[in-house]
Amino acid sequence: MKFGVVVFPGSNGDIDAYHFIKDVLAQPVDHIWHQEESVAGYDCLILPGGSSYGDYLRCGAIARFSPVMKAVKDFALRGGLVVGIGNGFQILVEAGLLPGALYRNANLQFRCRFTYLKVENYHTPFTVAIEHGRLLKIPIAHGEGNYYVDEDTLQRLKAKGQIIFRYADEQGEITAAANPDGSVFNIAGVCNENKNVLGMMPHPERAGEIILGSDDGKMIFDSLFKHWEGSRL
Amino acid sequence: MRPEDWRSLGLKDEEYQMITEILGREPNYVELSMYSVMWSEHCSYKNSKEVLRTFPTKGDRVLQGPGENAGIIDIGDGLAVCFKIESHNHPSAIEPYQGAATGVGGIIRDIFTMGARPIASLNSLRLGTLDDPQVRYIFKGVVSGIAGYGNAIGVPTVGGEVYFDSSYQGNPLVNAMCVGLLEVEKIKLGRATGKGNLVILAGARTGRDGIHGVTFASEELSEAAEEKSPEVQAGDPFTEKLLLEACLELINNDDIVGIQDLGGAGLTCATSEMASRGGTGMEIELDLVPCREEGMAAYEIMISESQERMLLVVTPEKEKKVHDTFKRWGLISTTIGHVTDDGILRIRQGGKVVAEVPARSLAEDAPVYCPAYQEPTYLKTSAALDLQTLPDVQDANQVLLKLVSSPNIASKEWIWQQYDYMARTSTVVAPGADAAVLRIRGTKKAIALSTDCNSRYVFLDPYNGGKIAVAEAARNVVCSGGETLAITNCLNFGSPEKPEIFWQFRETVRGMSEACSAFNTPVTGGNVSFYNETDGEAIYPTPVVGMVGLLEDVERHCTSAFKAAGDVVVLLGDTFDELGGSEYLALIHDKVQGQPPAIDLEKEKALHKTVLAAIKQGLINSAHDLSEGGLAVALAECCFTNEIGAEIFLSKQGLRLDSLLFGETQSRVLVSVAADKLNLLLELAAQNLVPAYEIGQTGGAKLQITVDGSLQINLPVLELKKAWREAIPCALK
Amino acid sequence: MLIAQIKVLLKESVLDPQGQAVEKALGTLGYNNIEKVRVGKYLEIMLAENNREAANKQVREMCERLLINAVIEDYTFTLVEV
Amino acid sequence: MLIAQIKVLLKESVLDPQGQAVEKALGTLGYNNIEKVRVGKYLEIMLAENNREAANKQVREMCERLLINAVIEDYTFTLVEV
Ligand SMILES: Nc1ncnc2c1ncn2[C@@H]1O[C@H](COP(=O)(O)OP(=O)(O)O)[C@@H](O)[C@H]1O
Ligand SMILES: [Mg+2]
Repeated sequence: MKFGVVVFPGSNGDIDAYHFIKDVLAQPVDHIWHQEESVAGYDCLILPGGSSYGDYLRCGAIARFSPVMKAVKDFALRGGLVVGIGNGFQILVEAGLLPGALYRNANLQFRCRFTYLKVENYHTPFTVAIEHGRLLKIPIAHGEGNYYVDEDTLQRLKAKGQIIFRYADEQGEITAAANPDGSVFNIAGVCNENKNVLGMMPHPERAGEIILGSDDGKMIFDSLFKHWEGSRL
Repeated sequence: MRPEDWRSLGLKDEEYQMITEILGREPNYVELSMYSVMWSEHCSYKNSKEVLRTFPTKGDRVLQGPGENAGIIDIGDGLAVCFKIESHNHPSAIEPYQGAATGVGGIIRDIFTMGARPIASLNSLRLGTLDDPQVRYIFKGVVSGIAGYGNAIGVPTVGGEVYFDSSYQGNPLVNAMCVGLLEVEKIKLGRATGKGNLVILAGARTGRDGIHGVTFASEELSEAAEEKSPEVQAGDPFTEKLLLEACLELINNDDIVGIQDLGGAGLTCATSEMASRGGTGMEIELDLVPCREEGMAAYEIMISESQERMLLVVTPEKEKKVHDTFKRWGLISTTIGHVTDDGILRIRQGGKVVAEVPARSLAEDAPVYCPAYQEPTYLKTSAALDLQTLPDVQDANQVLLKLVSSPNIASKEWIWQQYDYMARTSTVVAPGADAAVLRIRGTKKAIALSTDCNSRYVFLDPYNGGKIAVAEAARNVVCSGGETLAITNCLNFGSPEKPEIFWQFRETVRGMSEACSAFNTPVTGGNVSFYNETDGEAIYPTPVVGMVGLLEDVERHCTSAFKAAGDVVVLLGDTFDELGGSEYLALIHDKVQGQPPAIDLEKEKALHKTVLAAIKQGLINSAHDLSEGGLAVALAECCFTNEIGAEIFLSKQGLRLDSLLFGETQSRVLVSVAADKLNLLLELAAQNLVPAYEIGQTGGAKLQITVDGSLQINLPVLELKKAWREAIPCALK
Repeated sequence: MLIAQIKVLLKESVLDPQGQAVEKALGTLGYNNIEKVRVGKYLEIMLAENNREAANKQVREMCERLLINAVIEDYTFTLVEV
Repeated sequence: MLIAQIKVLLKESVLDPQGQAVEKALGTLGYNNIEKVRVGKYLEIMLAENNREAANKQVREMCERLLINAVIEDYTFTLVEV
């Protein structure tokens, strides 16, 4: 499965995503410069974490106008798999590829720590290989991950199974204390209606090896492989 | 020129005389400004140079010692680690967020200037006490500034330290350390060589930042200066990230001859230092410098401290490629001059030469002073501590709870959870441990990093305190499984013009040097910050040590947390009646007095050897050094992470109870070991002549400490942990 | 030349944690007549444009395309001549 | 009741990286008449106070004590009745 990691000016999670795919998942991967106008040849695009355009104005607000984003949009609309992580999620939201908005953490501070994610929908390309009931231990590192949708949109997201991950405590309970940033409904990750575009604030690429504290992030990619193999049959 | 002119720029009469001798004429205002910044203490180290020379700086692994932008040590496999610490104290006092942020940005530039990719940051903070709202404001601002810059640029902040003491009430310390990784062959130096090579300025535009600062309160200018209030530097991590990538790309492709960042003293410093190191001169055309504001005077452009700028020397053939690279990264770069062979720094503006001085005279020929020194009188009274008059502990539980809630000992999670310490996915041991451990991708190796300094000890005994600062940093690295390699340091003191302060300075350096020699950890660079005073009252002398260690095998790293119930707890090292300068004495008895604990460097080395061998051989499950709060606090800290208690049995053996539980005797480490490996550990300790005491067992939900048959401490781990974790957040509410 | 002065606030329906924090801090400082605080963004954009109508249209467009996120933010602006 | 509308900007001489980034972005979007962009903060503070003079004094005091850092920021405000 061939991955492309998009590099925006200021991106820094691109290095981690690249390393994770290449060395941990042992899959082919390229960096894609933000000025590229084509993303042809890739099976999955990663929009990485970390401060595109310095997070100025609003996180993701400026990056979404990069030339590459038109190609990303077309790719997504044609059903291509796209994963936005952290800043990548913010870019997808700003670009309108995912619903809602992400703004300042309710505690007004940047937060870096492990979180526990409850999977809400196992029938997506990002979750099919995850054992039911299994919590994923994956870290966050963001200052603006407070996910907002209005009540109507929330109901629609629920109805359509677009909520993918929610912040839980270590026992799997969805609690206010487990919510690191104030996100509505403890939402940590959502996908589009078509289920081919995922945005999540936690960083699966940082949870790829036990020596880093967890390798649960691999399960999301195992799902992608399973889905992709299936779709090729 | 009138005396007011140079005096208001901070130059002494004899210094002005020296300048006229160097030039063979009177300097003009631009030249005078350039000398004033380059000959300031900050740039020239004129008061500290002689003393700093006594640091050991050589070693098998040292690839670059003091003198360049940062030190470099060899870690094998063709790789090297580049590191340095620097202060940003005064800017952080005025504007905590931007002051701290630009401190981080500045030290990151020092690292990539050398061709290294920054891989980790640490910070060492000293603040007044948290009951003061101004201190809380500064603390919050400084932490978010460090986070704001470091997180955005993607360099993980993996460790540091913070102490709160009223000695820092009006003069906080913000020291930032950065560590980079590079291939040995790719080391770049800040040298301008090759007549006819071009000088390129890249990055941010030049503004009036940092001009109307302390050195620039000239009398005639003061009216104008009042209208333009003093300019604070603001950081732009986005531009720095682009600059970092562009410069590393150029260095990797071997496209440049020399490179240096612009920091203090801005363009004056970068041009004169590069030319001086290269034995060359430079001609610079100020009309070509991209400015942020219109009508900037020559002296303003020459001494502006605008951030996120780099100066490069390139051959004419590479000029276009270099500009193209910066352009691709969205940055401005401009050829502003060329290298000459006459040793003169010649500055032009509007078609006229506005300054013409020997480059070397700016960078190297500042006067060197040997300030007077004298043993401080306070030492006569502070040393006297009569333990007889001090009541021993009545309720050890209460004391322990109080100690773990002291902001100096309490969990620093409030700080580091705001730092992206996981970026670059190499952080194997995160903040909260004795030292941070980072794996080196592509190898089995890892590096261990720690910053340390107990300034109370240094205040009470600069010589021993200096030794202890190095020893503690080393001990922290060792407890993580790292072999100590080298240090950088930031010497924060009061005014060197006061004999008592300069005595502190000399004694501290003497102690540090001895320790560095003993541990074979040379000093590869550092920074001196003098004049840390408010209303004539100096801070505690604070020599922050940044230690770098190496682990050959990342899998063999160690942390302080108890790992399993049923392990044997062993205390390595002897305990004495040493309460002087302790946190216990300050917190419970409100005294900063006495002799700090003694330190025997040979014993310390034997301890390091033992702990390292035990970790390498896989004998022990945890290791934690004893520092503030002594044995009881160290035990509690070992319990927290995995919420595993311990049952401990001690014997006073003639000691006071408070010394036994809370004294801060040096050269002690607490380890836990599986029962079947206990004998091996004890043998190892015996071989190295390190005293080892089996003091109890891990397990249960409580920390219980029995002393000579009487249960002195009996507290649920969760209760202790809660007090420890919530202390700083509560103090900030 | 016209300067667009743009004020951006979170929508009433979106929780404003910064506003709340400032409100609390002002209370702590002893100001007890604070009913509500909202914290947002302020932008000044200098335009080489003298036609107010054209400028009006342009500023609205820039806001909607880039400067604000309509899911969570509202904005108002005024044009000032310089 | 009065609402204080407070506009905060970085001083002219202090680097405004956000303003620069937005300026550049607007250029990329094709707006070529943008001379300068500055990005700052906007606060609305609702006061249970009807005396304009008292409110004026209070707002100025709050700005200087808490809301802005005079070393790098400038502010202006207006009071609006509600
Ligand atoms: N300012 C800071 N920034 C980052 N980490 C910090 C800071 N202060 C303390 N820490 C982290 O908290 C932990 C405990 O610090 P400290 O009590 O100073 O440890 P020690 O006594 O072992 O040196 C360390 O891992 C340290 O890195
Ligand atoms: Mg320690």
